[in-house]
Amino acid sequence: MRCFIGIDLGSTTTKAVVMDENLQILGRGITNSRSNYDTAAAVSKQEALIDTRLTLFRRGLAAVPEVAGKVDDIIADLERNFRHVQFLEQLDDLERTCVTNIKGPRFAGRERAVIEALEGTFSRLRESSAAQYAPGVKRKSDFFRDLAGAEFMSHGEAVCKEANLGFDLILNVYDKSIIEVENRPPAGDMEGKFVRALEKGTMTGSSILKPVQAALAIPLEETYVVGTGYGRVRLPFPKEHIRSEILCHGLGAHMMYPETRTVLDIGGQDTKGIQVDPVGIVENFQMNDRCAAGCGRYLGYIADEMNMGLHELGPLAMKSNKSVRINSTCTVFAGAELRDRLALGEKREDILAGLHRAIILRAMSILSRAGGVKDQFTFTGGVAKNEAAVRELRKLIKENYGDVQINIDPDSIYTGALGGATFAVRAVVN
Amino acid sequence: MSELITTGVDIGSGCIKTVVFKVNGDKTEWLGKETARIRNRDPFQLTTEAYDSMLKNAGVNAKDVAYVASTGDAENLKFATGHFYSMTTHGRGGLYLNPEARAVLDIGALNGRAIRMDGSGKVLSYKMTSQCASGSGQFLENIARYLGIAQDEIGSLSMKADDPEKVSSICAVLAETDVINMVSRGITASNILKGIHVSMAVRLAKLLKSIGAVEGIVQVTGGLALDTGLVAALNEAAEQEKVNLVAVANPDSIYAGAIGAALWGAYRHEKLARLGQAA
Amino acid sequence: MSGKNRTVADIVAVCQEMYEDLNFNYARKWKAAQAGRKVIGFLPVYSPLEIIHAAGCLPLGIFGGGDAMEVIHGDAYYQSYICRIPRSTIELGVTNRLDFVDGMVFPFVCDVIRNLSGMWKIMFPNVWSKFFDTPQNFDSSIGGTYYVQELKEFKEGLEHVTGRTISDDDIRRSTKLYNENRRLVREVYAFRAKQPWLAPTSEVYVLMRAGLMMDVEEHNQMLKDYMAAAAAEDRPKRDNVRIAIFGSFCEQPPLNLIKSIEMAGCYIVDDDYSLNNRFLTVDVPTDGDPLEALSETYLKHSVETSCKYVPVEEDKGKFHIAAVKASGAEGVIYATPSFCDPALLDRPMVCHRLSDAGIPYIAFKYAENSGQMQPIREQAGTFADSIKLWS
Amino acid sequence: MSKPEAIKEASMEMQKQMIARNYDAITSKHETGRKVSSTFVPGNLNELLMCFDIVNNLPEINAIQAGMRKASGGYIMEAEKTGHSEDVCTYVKCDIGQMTKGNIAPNGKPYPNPDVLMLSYTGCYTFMKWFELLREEYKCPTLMLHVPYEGDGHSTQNMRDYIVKQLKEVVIPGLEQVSGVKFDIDRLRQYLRASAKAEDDLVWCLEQGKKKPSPIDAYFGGVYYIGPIFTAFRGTEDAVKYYEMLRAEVQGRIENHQGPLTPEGTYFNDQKYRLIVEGPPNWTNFREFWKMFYDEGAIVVASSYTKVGGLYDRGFRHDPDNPLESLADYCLGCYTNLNLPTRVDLLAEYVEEYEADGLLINSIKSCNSFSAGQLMIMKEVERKTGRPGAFIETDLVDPRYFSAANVKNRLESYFQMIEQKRRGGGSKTVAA
Ligand SMILES: Nc1ncnc2c1ncn2[C@@H]1O[C@H](COP(=O)(O)OP(=O)(O)O)[C@@H](O)[C@H]1O
Ligand SMILES: Nc1ncnc2c1ncn2[C@@H]1O[C@H](COP(=O)(O)OP(=O)(O)O)[C@@H](O)[C@H]1O
Ligand code: SF4
Ligand code: SF4
Ligand code: SF4
Repeated sequence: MRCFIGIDLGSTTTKAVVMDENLQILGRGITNSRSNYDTAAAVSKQEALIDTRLTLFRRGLAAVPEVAGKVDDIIADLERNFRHVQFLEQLDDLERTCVTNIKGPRFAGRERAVIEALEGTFSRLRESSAAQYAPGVKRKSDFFRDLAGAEFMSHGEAVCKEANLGFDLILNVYDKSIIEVENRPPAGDMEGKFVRALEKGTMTGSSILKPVQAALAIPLEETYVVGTGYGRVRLPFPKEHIRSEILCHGLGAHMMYPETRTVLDIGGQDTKGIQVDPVGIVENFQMNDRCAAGCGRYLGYIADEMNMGLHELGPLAMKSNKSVRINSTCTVFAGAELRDRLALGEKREDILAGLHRAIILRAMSILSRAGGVKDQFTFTGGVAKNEAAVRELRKLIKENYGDVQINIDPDSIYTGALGGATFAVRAVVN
Repeated sequence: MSELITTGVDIGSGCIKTVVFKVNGDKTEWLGKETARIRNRDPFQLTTEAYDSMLKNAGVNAKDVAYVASTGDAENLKFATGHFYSMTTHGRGGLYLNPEARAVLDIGALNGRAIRMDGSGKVLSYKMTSQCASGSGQFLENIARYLGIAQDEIGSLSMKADDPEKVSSICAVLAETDVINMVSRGITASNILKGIHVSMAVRLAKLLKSIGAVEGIVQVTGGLALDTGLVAALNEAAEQEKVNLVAVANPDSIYAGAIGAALWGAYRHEKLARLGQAA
Repeated sequence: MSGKNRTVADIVAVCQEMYEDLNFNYARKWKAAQAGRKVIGFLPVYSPLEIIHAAGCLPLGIFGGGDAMEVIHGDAYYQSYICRIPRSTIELGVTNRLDFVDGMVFPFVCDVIRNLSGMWKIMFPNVWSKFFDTPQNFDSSIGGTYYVQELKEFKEGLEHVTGRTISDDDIRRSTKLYNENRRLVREVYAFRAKQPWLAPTSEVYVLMRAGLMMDVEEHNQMLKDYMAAAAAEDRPKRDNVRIAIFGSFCEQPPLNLIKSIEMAGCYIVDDDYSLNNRFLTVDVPTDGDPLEALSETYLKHSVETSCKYVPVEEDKGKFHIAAVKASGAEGVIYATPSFCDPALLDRPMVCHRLSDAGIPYIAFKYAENSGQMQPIREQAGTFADSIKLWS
Repeated sequence: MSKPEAIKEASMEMQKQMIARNYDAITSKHETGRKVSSTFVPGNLNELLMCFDIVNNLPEINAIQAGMRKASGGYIMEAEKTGHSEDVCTYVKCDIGQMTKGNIAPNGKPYPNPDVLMLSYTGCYTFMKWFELLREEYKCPTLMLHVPYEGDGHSTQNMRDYIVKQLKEVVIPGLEQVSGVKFDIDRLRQYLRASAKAEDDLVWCLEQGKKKPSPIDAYFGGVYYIGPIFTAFRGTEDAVKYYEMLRAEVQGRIENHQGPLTPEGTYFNDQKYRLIVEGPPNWTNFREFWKMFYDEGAIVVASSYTKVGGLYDRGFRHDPDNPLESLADYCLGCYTNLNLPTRVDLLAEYVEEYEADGLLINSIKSCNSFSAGQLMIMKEVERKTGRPGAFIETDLVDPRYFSAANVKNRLESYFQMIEQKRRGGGSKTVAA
């Protein structure tokens, strides 16, 4: 079947959306943008194609009476197991890479001890991974780097302590290896992974194996790919396949909510305010200037500083009912301000609430600069996933612009890619 | 003039440093030192731990300390006798580490400070960077981690650069993306690190020049003094600017603030004692 | 209200409340108290308040939004490399906090305020807004002639706003009140310079700021009360150094910055904060033509500050050095708003003169909403250390 | 110089020679005994200085030259090292940095110290401090001509009188003293006559931007067209000849339905987007910047930067019959001396008159005079014309503030937006 793909190469994450020629979304994929944009684009595309397969399965299963009502569970199960297999494979790769990276004078005479520590750490990682992929568990992040990283820190530190070995040593090996692993182009054997995932699943039955295999057999043809986003100039596409991220965001938001007139996108290092007309054409836009203060990366720094996952910041800030006023939105200084405030005895959740407010205040300024907020208003980008940011935004929108409908789609991080995919369809179908 | 024990405590944004000294007139003897990374710890509690452990290792009894001098973010340190501000203490500490130095460049996790002083440690002029974290130690640390390079490898790698890549962005966050782009273009870690060092060095040289430090020895202090690549880049920047500055570091550079505090503490203690007698 | 019963804490509390009140309730109440009253806002640095007063209006000092205001719309009007005060002023405007203000005076300070005057015309077409340009030629026959005419047009503008004519006697009467105000302000400054531990700048500052928002006679009484009460306070003198602050003539620092400087071991014994009430350094004559009197005083007896031209090269910085001597300051902190061209372009010249005169100084920048005080404490503290340890 | 030389028209060559001759006159003052004045572009009194045989040196232009030669970055850093703030206008820092680095003119010879600083204080606050700073360095006489700002949108008789009085009592006696030449008002009249003639031709050329395709680029080309009138040549016969030549060239292109010549030597005929531009250009990356426009098919049909030395297209001419008064009016009417509502009206009129797709603002970090309020200008012009505006940020001569990727991103988005809007109605069907 014909697939139209939009890829949004962001500064922190790369997103892909697959569409069919009727502008129906088939699949979405995301990965973290890393030093190798080609790989990031390839991975996100592959993820989106995997997701497309899941959609096709879903369609296939819809015709199987035995599983009626259970399709969602089956798919979720399938996906979870698949992710787990994928995780374990990458973990093996990481361990192998780590071992080969133990070299140089800093390890002299300690190789054995380091290898043992690594083995210990990785075996704990493998054990604990099952729990991370258990049904109903919310994972800290979607990305291998974050998932493996967080666990590695806690297990690694413990293992090293027991072995009386400096943690810095194996942390360094890890830092070196994780980039290598991330930047390896994804291994091809997607279907094999699926079958393995299927075998692990609890729902093995011949009645579903068949539709699954049928879905696997549909060829996915990459008819047209459009690239956008921060790194678009580095995408391996010809110029006519590239669209400005502003236009893609505008169009993407329009596709999700045709009545939308104002779009706010807060990404890793830029914040955009966009006005679109009734047919999805951008009328006006503003972006942050050359200072990255108050963008998504800010939350990343804070999360690192607090040793928390990005996904955990919002929920903690939600516990606060009194926000501390934060003045410096400089991403880097935010960490220092945080410590200052903690030292003054402020509560973590209150400081966090203040930090979220600071980000949203910046965004409000950009919106104001772009011409204010009109009904309906759509919030997109990674930060839209953060409930505390959303809470502040809702408050401030109401105070400043009254009752406007605020749209936030759980998949809003894909807005740019969705716009790109729409452009791809237009390029061919029109 | 009697012998006395003083201590210096420097609470930084990344690191806590403590030292203990025996001072007798012009004679000083360094008895002990200790550092601790703050990383998500309560700095004051960490300070107490580091301080106690330092005294224990040095075999000094806490009640024998005549003056506990704090510096850095330590105005509220409970057990301090008195507080001196960072640039006062780094000037003195730099001079202790290198009696020839007439200027100090303190490069810490977030701020850079340039200090010019005379042979007695008296501060003549100074300036610090603030507000914007471009080109800070923290930034370098993040990049190094991203590149998978241990902190003590940065220097030697940077010195191996053959074609340093300019970092154009002035913002630490945007520069991070610059760096990612560089990696994707296949630029080596050496050249990237050197590029960052060069742009930091140019800014720091500017800072030095703006306080009138244009010749002689500059003692580099603070955590980044250990970064030999940065020190080398500083010297190159000085050469390019045709100023006669030589930047040198010392393995104990990170203690400069604490040392300065301890020594000024001794000075102040004597002065107070004298005043006490006079009164 | 009598001076004896009011404590320093009472007076400062009143001032602090006015200073923090971004809804300007004092001015709102003043206006509501009598039908037909008008309020005229003015920005830094200098406007002839006596004419506004003579028109029966309340001159209301608008000095930005400080650090308590969340600027949302103001940022939409300015790029990141422009100082804070115009954006917070616009925020005050668009959030209707100035909806009761009948006129706005934008005195000549710099291109930012100049352009703001036009923006105000576009945004608030029903408010009388006046760009008030003082001459940079200080010759009575040239700059003076021009200035008297400008003052006349200024007066006519006010007459138009209020619908009543302003007589020369009206202006003379108001001039007398403002002469007294300036005299008392000078006294408070002298009092502080003499015993800075009795009159900390964190108090004196809000006392002055409140004065630019209230009725002049009330403020005159308040100044007297404050001096009486402060003299009676029992406050210990600390081992601090004495410094003068320059460079802050327009956008005001947050109060926390003043407190941080004091905390770091400095007594502030002179400053150029909210200059309007010290802009003219002597009494304005109250005989003869009142506009000419204002003009002559401006030409011959006004402070040297960054928005004024210094015709003779040798005179540059003279004013600052004299102020340092007069207040007995041991050093100067030249603290300027970020992105403030007038102050920052002046800085090297004034600082050269300070060096030549052997006066130690340091320089740094701030914004009205600066939140990070650690670098400020560090710089001011080191400065204090250096004066304390070695001089 | 690794870059290929830009392809130039004959008028550009002529201008280049005029500039070179002026630099030679400046740097040879010790040989010729002529006096040199430093002064600014807006409100510059070139004809008056000519009456005293004074050579006119313009630090702003020197900064531009340094920017285009890619030397400004170093000068600015030099000035910052000696205590000048990062925040202030980079023209000033470029000038001061150049001074500390030997003060070499583009002809390779050192600039002599000026004999007088002619502080025409029009439309920009920074001018005052800039010359106070130079005065500190050169210790030479400084003549301040204070031109009041048109805060209420028009000049008044009081302002005019004030300027004329300063001319009579401060500027002219001061220049007589510096030069030793007696003032002759008839000489001034003669020069003003030449000015007016050149001004007529300039206006004609600028107004050809209304044609489609436009035979001129009123921004990137415009900065060349205004060169002589705005600097040391207004009032000279050279300038008269230059504008005759320019006019003939523009006429030639109109006849051939040609656009302006790009530095690459091709005529820019395929003009897809017509823009009005507000704000000065960036000089450090001038050609790269220009290329971003013509590569995408964007032509600038009118700009405000070509009005910083006077709004001749709105009717003002130097007037030999009222010499001093017309100098006063000229000073008052420079673009940056106009209040904001007037600037908005002017730009909105340009959008309509030149049938532009919209207003693009190049906001300059250095220049509060231009930049403070531009966001509002954009909004107002959009509101008045219903056509979209766009905003980019660069600097004049500080290369650190030119981020090519950033500017390109915004420009492309803007052009694609105009494009999409144009097709808007037609392809509605696609957005299901
Ligand atoms: N689940 C999440 N919860 C909270 N914040 C998130 C989440 N996912 C992403 N983010 C935030 O979104 C940012 C990335 O947003 P994105 O739109 O992908 O940016 P870009 O397009 O620049 O890569 C991250 O820096 C992070 O702060
Ligand atoms: N060996 C090293 N090489 C390079 N940088 C180092 C090294 N050791 C410490 N640092 C850096 O020094 C910084 C801490 O310096 P310090 O002077 O203690 O700063 P602060 O006083 O602000 O805490 C950290 O950012 C760390 O990255
Ligand atoms: S303030 Fe922070 S975020 Fe902004 S430019 Fe500086 S380092 Fe970047
Ligand atoms: S702070 Fe400076 S730049 Fe800003 S408005 Fe005031 S005088 Fe102008
Ligand atoms: S501020 Fe603007 S007008 Fe003034 S000198 Fe600088 S660039 Fe020119």
